[in-house]
Order: sequence, then C-alpha cells, then structure tokens
Amino acid sequence: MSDAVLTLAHLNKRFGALQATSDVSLDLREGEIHALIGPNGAGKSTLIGQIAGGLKPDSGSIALAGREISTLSVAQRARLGLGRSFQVSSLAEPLSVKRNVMIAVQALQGHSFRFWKPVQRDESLLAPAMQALERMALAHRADTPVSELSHGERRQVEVACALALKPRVLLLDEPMAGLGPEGSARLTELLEALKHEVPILLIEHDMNAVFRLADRISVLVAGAVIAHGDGAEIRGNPQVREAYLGD
Amino acid sequence: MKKLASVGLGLLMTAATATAQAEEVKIGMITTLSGGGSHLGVDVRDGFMLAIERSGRDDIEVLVQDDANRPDLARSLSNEFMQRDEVDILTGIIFSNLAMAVVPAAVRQGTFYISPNAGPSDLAGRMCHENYFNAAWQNNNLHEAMGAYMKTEGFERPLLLAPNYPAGTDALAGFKHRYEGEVVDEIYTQMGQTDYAAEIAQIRASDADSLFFFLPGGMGISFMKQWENSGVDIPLFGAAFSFDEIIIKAVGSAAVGTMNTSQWAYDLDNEANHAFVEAFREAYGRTPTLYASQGFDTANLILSALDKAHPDDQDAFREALREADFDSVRGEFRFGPNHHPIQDIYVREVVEGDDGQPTNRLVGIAVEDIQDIYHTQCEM
Amino acid sequence: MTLFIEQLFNGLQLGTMLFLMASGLTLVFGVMGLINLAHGSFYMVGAYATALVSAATGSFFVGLAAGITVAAVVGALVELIVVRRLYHRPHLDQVLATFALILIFSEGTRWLFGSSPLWLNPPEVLSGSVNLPGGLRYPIYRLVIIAVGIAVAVGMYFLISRTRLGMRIRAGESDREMIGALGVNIARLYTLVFAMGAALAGLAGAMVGALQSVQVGMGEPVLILAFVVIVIGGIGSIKGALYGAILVGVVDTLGRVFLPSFFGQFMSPSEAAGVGSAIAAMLIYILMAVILAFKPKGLFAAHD
Amino acid sequence: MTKSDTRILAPQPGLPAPTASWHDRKGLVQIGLLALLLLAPLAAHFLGHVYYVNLASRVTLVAMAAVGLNLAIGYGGMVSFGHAAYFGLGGYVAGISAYHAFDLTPVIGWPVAIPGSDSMLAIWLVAIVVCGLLALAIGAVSLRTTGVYFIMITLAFAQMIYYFANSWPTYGGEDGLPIYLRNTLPIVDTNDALTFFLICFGGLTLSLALTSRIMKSRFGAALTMARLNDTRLATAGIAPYPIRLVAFVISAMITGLAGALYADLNGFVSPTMLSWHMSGELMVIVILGGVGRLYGPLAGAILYVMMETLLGGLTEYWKLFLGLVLLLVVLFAKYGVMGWLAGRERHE
Repeated sequence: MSDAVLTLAHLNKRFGALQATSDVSLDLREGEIHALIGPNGAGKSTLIGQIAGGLKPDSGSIALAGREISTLSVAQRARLGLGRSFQVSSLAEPLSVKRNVMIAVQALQGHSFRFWKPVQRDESLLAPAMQALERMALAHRADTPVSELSHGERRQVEVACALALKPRVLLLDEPMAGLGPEGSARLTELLEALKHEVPILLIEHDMNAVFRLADRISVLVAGAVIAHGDGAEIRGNPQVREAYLGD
Repeated sequence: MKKLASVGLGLLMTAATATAQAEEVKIGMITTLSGGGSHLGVDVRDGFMLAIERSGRDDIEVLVQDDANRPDLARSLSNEFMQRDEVDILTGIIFSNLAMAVVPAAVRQGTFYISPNAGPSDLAGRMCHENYFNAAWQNNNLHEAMGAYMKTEGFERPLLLAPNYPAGTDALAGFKHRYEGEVVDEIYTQMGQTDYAAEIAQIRASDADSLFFFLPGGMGISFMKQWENSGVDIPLFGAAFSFDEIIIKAVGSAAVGTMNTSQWAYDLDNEANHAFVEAFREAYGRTPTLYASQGFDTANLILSALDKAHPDDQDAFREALREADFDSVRGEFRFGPNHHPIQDIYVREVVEGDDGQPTNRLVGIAVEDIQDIYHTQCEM
Repeated sequence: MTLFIEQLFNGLQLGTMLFLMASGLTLVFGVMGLINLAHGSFYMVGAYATALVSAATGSFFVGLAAGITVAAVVGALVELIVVRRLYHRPHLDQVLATFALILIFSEGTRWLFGSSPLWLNPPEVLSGSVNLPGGLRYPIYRLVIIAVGIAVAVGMYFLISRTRLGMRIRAGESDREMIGALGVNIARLYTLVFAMGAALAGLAGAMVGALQSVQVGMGEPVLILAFVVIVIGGIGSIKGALYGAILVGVVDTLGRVFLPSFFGQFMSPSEAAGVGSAIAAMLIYILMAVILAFKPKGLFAAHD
Repeated sequence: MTKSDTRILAPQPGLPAPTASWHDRKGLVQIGLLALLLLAPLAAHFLGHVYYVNLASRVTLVAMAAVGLNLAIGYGGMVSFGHAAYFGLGGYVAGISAYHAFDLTPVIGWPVAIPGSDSMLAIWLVAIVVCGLLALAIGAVSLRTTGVYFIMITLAFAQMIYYFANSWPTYGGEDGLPIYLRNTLPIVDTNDALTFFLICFGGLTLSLALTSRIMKSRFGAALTMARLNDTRLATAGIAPYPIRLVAFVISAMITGLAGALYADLNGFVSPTMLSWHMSGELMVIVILGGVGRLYGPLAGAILYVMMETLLGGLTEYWKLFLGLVLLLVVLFAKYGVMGWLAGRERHE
C-alpha cells in the first residue's frame, strides 16, 4: 500500500436519514486504473464530491500523496494535483477549447493576479495547453468554441483540462456517459495510454470499458463498498451479481 | 448614431439662431414638475405664467424645464439655460438643496436668479449675492413666526417634530429662535417617512400641550391622517408648507382646526390679491396655493423691473428689482439689504369650507415686518 | 412600558403590511423565478383605484374591492404582455425590464391623475381608537390592518398546504419542468400567481393609502423594504416572508424610537437625535447584511 | 498535429490580430463612438456653445462610471445593484476635500491633521483608494451570496450609505454639498469647459483601455471563467472568490473616479448620487449599450443622455417614454446598442 497516491479511510456522509456514504475506504496506486462501479443511487457522485471538495464528509479522512486534504477547498485540492472531469459537461461553452484548457495551465503556474500580459500571446500558457490537447487528440479543434463540439469531443476536452493540471491523480466521473460505441472505444484507448502517466479513479457505467481498463474494481452499493478485486473476481462475486442483476 | 448626431447638430443650429434676436427677454424656469413635491412646482409655474400672460407683453420668452427634484439635473438644466439658451433671468427652484446646487454658480456667472420659493440660510447670509433675489421668504420666516405666535398664545410645553435633514433642523431652530422658551422634546423623523405611529406614541407619552411640526409634502398628509385616529388631543401647529390647499384637501377633515403661518392667504384683503385669486381660479379651476402666489409675485417683480431696464444693463436692472415696485398679493413688501423680503407673516386656521372641504381662513398677523436673522452675515 | 408595548404593536402593524407586499413578491420569485421591481406599482395602482372609486361611490369598502380587483387585473395584464417574456431571462434583464415598468406606471399615473396626492381616509366605522387591556389606546384602523395581515397569512397557509392550486404552486417551486410534465397549464398558473401577488400588493396599498397619502411613487420605499424582507426571510419562502416582515417591522419601529434616546445617554439631545435617526435609518439594512453574512440564503431558504 | 500547425489556421473571428480590429465592423463602431464623443464637443467649442461641451463631459463621466459597473456585471457576472455607493462616494471625496480646502479646515483633525485639498490629483487618488476599500469590505460580505441575494445585498449596502449621507449633517445631509470653486490641476485650467472635457475623455479612454487590457490578461481569463462556469475555475485550481473580489474592487475604483469627476463637473454632490435610482440608471446604461461589451457603456451613455436631454425638452413625462424604450430594448434587442451596431460579441 506504500505506493498509494490517494487514500480514503472510513468516509461517512449523511443527508438527513440517508446514509449516502458508509465507512468507505479505498486507495488508488501509481500506474493503475481503479474503477468504482455501482447501480444508480449507490452514492458514487456523493463520494466523488467528497474527494474533489464540493462536499464535506461527516467523518473519515482523504489523503493525497500522504497529505490530508479533507478540509481543503476545491481549488486547493486541484492545485495539489487532483484533476477531475464531470458527469455533466462543465466547460465554458462560449470559449474556445484552447481557452478552457489554458485556465488549468494558468492555475498551475501560480496565482492569477496578473493584469497586464495578454494570454492570447502567452506561449507559456499556450504550449502546455496544446500539449494536453494533443494527448487527447484534439489539437486540431483548439480554436473551436466548445459549444460547437460533439459530445465525445467535450469529454475529451474535459480530460484534457484535467491533464493540463499535471495531476497526481485523475478523477473521472462517467467519462463514457452518452458516447456511442465508437466514441467509447476511442476514449478507452486514450485512457489506457494515459494510466502509465497518472493513476485514474474511474467511475463508469460502461462495463465493457470498465473491464477492459480497470486494474482493480470496487463496487459501491447503498453507500458502502461491498466488493473489491480485479475483473474476474468482481464478475464472479455473488453479491455483485445480486446487486446488478437482482433488480 | 448618425441620427443622434444630426439631432445634436440641429440643436446647435436652433441655439445659434435664437441668440440672433436681441431685446427680447429670456427667462429660464427650473422647477419640480415630477416626482415628490411636484404640485409645488406646478403651482409656481402656473402662478408665474398667469402674471406673464396678464402683462400682455410678447417680448418675454419663458422656458420651463422639470428638475424632477434632483440637484444634479437642476444643475445641468441651469447650465443648459445659461450656456445654450443664454437666458437673462433664472427662477423657479422649489427646494433649498437644488437652489444651493444652482444659484451660487449661476449668479457668479452674471445671471439674475429670482427665487420664488427656496430661501436657504446660506444664500441669505454668508453667500448672499447682488444678483440673487428672493421674492418669497427666507426658509425660517414662517417657522419663526409660529414660534412667536405660540408664545403669545400661551403654549408652555410645545413638542417639535421635523424630518432629519437640514431644512428640518433649520425649521426647529427657527421656531425656537422666536419661541424663546423650553420645549418638551424634539423628535426627528426620517426623510420621506410615511408611517408616524411610533412618533405619535411618543407624543402621547409626553406631557406636551401642543405640537409644532414641519413635514412638507406627502409626509404631512400621512402624519395628519394618522394623527386624527390616534386619539391624542393637543393642538397642531405648523408652517404653511404642510397646509397648502392641495395638502389639506388630501388630508381631509383631519386638518380642520390646525393653525399655520403664511406670508399670504387667498382671503387676504387687498386689491391685487382679489384679482389674482379670481384670475387663477378662472384660468386653472382651482384655488391658488401660497406657491402660486409666490410664482405670481416673482413674475410681477420681474415685470416691474423690466419696465425700467433690460437685464443686459445689469446695474439698472438690479436697482429696479431692489425697489420691488409692484403690488404684491401679500400686501406690504420690501427687500432687506440681503435681497430677502421684510414682510408680515399671517396666521391661518384650517376650517371646513362651503363645499365641505377643508380650506384655510385668515386669522390675523403673527409677526409684523419679519426679517431673517442671517442678513447680518451678508456682505454685499 | 405601555409605550414599549404600543411600539411593538406599531412594529407588528408595519410588519403585517410588509407581509402583504412581500408574500406576493416571494411567491412570484419562488414559482416563476422572477425579480419584480414593479411590485410597488401594484401597491400604487391599488391605492389609486381605491381612492378614486371611494370618492365616486362614497364607500371605502366598495373602493377597496375595486382597488384589489384593479390591481389583480393590471397584474394579469402586465404578466400577459410583458412579464411572461422574462421568465427565461437572466435576473439582470428582469431587473431592467421591471425598472422600466416602474417608470411607465409612475409617469403614466401622473399623466392620468396629476401630481397632487389623492384623498382617501379610513371608513367612518373604523376611525378613532379603542382602549386595550393595560391602559393602552390604539387606533382601530391599525388593529384592522394587523388583523387583515394575519388573516392573509393564515389564508395563504391553507391555500398553499391544502388546495389544488397550492399543490401546483409548491410543485412549481420545487421543479418547474415537472409541473409542465404533470399536465398543469403553466401559463395560466403563472398568470394566476402573478395576479394574486398584485392583488395582495393592491390590498396593502389601499389599506395603507388610507393611513398615509395616495400619490405617485408611494410604492417605491415599500418595495425596497419588501425586498429586504424577502431576502432576510429567504427568497421563495412564504414563512420566511412572514417572519422577515415582522422582524423588519419591529426592528425598524423600535430602532427609530429608542435609538435617539439611547444615544441621548452620552450626547447632547440634538446630536443624539441626529445620530440616532441616522443609524435608525440604516438599521434594517445593517440587519440584512448581518443575516446574509451568516446565512447567505436568508433565514428560511426555500430552495437553492 | 504540432503547435506550429495551429498558427497556420486562418484567423478566428474576434481573434485580435493587431490590425484586424481596424477593419472589422466592431472596430469601426468603436472608433466611431470615440470620435463622435471627441469631435462633437470640439465642434461645439469652436461654435461657442459651452453647453454642449459640458453635456459631452456628462456623457463621458456617466459612461466611465458604467465602464466600471460593466466590469462587475458584464465581465464578472456580478449584478451589483449598488454601484451608486462608489459613484457617490467618489463625488463626496471631491466635495468634502474641496469644502475643507475652501474653509481652510482639516478633513480629519485627529490623530493626524489631514487638510482639505483642491488638487484633483490628490482627490482622484483618495477617491480611488477609498472606493476600493469600501468595495473590498462590501464585496467580501456580498460575494458570499449569489443570484438575487447578491443583487439585494449590494443594494442594501448602498442604501445604508445613502441614508447615512442623507442624515449626517456635517456635509449638508440631504441638501448636498456644493463645490464653489472647481478643483484644480497643475498647468491646465480646469474651469475651461473644453479642458475639463478632455480630462474626462482621458479618464474614459484610460478606463476603457484598462478594462480591455485586464480582460485579455490571466486575471481576465480567470474572471471570464468565474462568470461562465465557476466550478470549472475551481476545478482548475483557481478559487473564484478572490478573483471576483478583486474585479469588484477594480470596478468600484473606476466608478468612484468617475464620481469624483462628476461632482466637479456639477460643482455639487448630494445623496442623489448615492440613491438606488442612480444604481438603476448605471445598470440601464450598461444594458442599453450591451452587457459585457467594452464600448457598451459608452454607447449606452450617449443614448441615455440624449434621450434625457431631447425627451426632457419635449415633455415633462419623458420618463414614461424612457421606460417604454428600455422595455423594448430588454424585450427585443437583447444585445443592446452595441449588439445592434456591431453584431454579437464572439469570444476568441
């Protein structure tokens, strides 16, 4: 466990009577994709929210590269290397793809209270942004407004934005959602290549992608992790079969 | 944008041609025709225009603009009149704060200003100017007169009420100047306040034997209506600003029995006044207020001076104004050294008129030949 | 002590009147997501209609009925012609458009009825004052205003929790798309809610107009106060509007009366009166800023 | 695809290739507006009509105040309904300073004596600093809220200051405070209408240039993102709150400076400058011109003051027509005068 980059320990979160997260512990190691699956309403989004900082856990700890981050803000966590994508696209629609990615590069280079130099001609912002876009095979769309992109391309931009942060960890919330088979396959390929650079915590419904990509899988049901293991173990786990197929 | 530019140019042209004709006298009137207090401006304007009409002179052009009771707008209108229209005389401002915004700069630039209403202390005192005349009163006159009247009538424990703004504090200071006795309490309300339940409760809880209040415009209407139902039973006094014909009609029966001081009353017995009231009623179908009388007098003052000199001859025209050689509807009238009136102030009582509506009735003279206390500060 | 209790009554009366204004404002925001600066214009319309019809018929109550009706009709017309185009617009557009409506209503009223205040008095049967237990004399009409305010609050409670219309309003507050899916005629519901808010504002204007003065621009100070009320209470919450209104009414009244004497403890009387009333004028805004600093969505946030 | 490839791509619409703006429609409209504003008073001056020079100064200053507000509303998405607070406060700085310079009394007698000053430079500096500090305090509290709450809390703070100025007797309270002698600058004569206009014009041009420059910088990129999608900004590692706060402060500083000049133009400052109608008017100008358009406030101010002057001369009910025009603009011309003149804004 010594190479764990992200460690969740005994996380709990209640909304009134609903135990949305129940004693969740899991970790993410260098070089791996760890998939988190579970039926709708299992509490995946709540968990992501707590990791990224939008929600505060009631108890438990979250450590990024050994540092406790559960009291930090979203922006602080991002600066420490927590990159994430959203289930629902969260890009700035009217801006170009490039500008969406550049904002992440900008954050990486320190504070944003620089009022004079135009960003359009700032090579130190442009180059890393283009690099991240190239990683996601989107450099040719750099100057297109996000509003003109296809659904799949937006997913790729989201990941590129996260990549531009040079993250220690990537948190991808259903990146395949709404993609056709072709788009899914394409993104799967890109992610597979990516995992050697940065470990990924992947929340996903697309089981083909999960079983192809994930080194380890955790199954979340009713806020609690009920199973944990590699693809074969999860496939054979009776509890998982019940949770997924029983309904 | 092209259209706007051409309109702008068009205005430039009309302004240029207008200045070509000399001899004609131009008067710019900035007054409050919209927003709070607009009935004051309407009456000043109507009274003024009535006098101009009756004079039969066709060489006088009166330009009227609405200041919406906004000092910055009044200021820019005065610039418009002086710089674009090149008026000889400015007049019309109702409220003291607007007068303070406009008058000092206007008179310094060589334009005459004749005030039909506002008479702030600074303009009567340390900032008086040879081109500034006030044809109505110095702000404190009516309040002072009421102080004197209540003293002579033997009220011993008056309570004072006014909004917390300069004219309000001045009003109470003016009252106390001639009342010269202890007052029970002074209550300051907020400007524009409409509910006086809290103040009325305070008055009820005090042992005052009378109430003097200064609440101009809508504030006075609200106060008197609420006063009537409160069950507090001490007499009300004030200056005419809260008791003009329009306000007491809006107040209704609650106003009956109150007393107020004014430099004019529509039932004042002199020839000029009979003619004025009759003509005003005929022209506008309503009884004139003191503001209408002030507008009428202001116009007549200007007309009397114009008979002797053109404003271009500043010294002669100023001298002619100083003589105040006209029949004022308020009777005896002359200017003090600071160009503010020295005049009698009357007491009026609100009674039920023949039509069942409340109306003012002249009672008598409160103070004869009152002169403002600021004239000593005026160095002219 | 009687003075204090009397002032509490005064605060309560101001509060119930503010509630009449604020409840409509908060409903319109809660259901339609609209900021309506022109709400004060309905207050004025109600007062004018009441004054004119009372003068013509000689009966305050006929005038009052007319005032409420006219305000509701004008409200419905405004909704049909202008406001419904604004529901999907940003708040900024709503603020501007309803600001424009204020100008149109105020100047239009002045054009039609002149600048002079109109005459409107409380009816004969409600004039005068009564003795309350504890030796307190209080004007009957103000007691009636308090009663009407309470009656409206109770009525609103039943309307919203017990009727079909209330159910739809609640549905509209929690999920605007949902009620469309439920087959409710949204357009009609919106017009109805807007007209109802206008009617309540008209009622407030008529009741208060009899106590104060009926004139152009009378709605504006009340409008700002009503906004303070709904922001303090939590926008969209009727309960918040009720508590906020009473809080604002009481704080404002007590502040005005007692702050000057408080400052009188350590200042000269005229200075204390000046400073006291200056602070009193700012008091409810300070209250609002403090509440929002700690509860950014007001005391009873209805929903996000 | 390599980096250099992206540069070969055809210039994107709205992408500020340095000379492009001179050729496209937007650039022409902008130059046209500035030229109109500069040339009209020059022409008026040589024809001897001081009034129009002063009218142009009024347009310029109202536009400048709106440029400040536009930074908050248009670029930062912060719908402030209380910018009159900064406009008025700037005005009061000029007024109070001149009042004490006229009376030869200190502004503050303790702990250190600060004398009044009739130097515009000093007044501008103080106005900017004071408005910035006020905005820092107000923004720090207000920016914790969003949406309608933000609109209303900024209004509440402005009302507080309005009522304070209204009832505080030292500086005239409700009556306002006249500036009998216009404040001065070294070398030039500020009493000359054209000189004063040129000072105002300089102020407006500077604030336009500053806004433009800021919005192209990293800070501007962050602010734009905070307006469009603050989750994205936070996820990228930039906390939106300080970005917004700083933008709010800069916005107030520009509006405050315009207020200081406006008081000198009128020779008068009063609580009217602090009232919610003033805030509303500034918002109207921003929206009339086109929200978030650099030259929108200028276009809006020209139109607004023209309407006020022309309609005001025609009928005492001019506000009725103003209301109708505003309503039509909101309902049917969503993008304001600039949208109509120069087409819709495109982000690069």
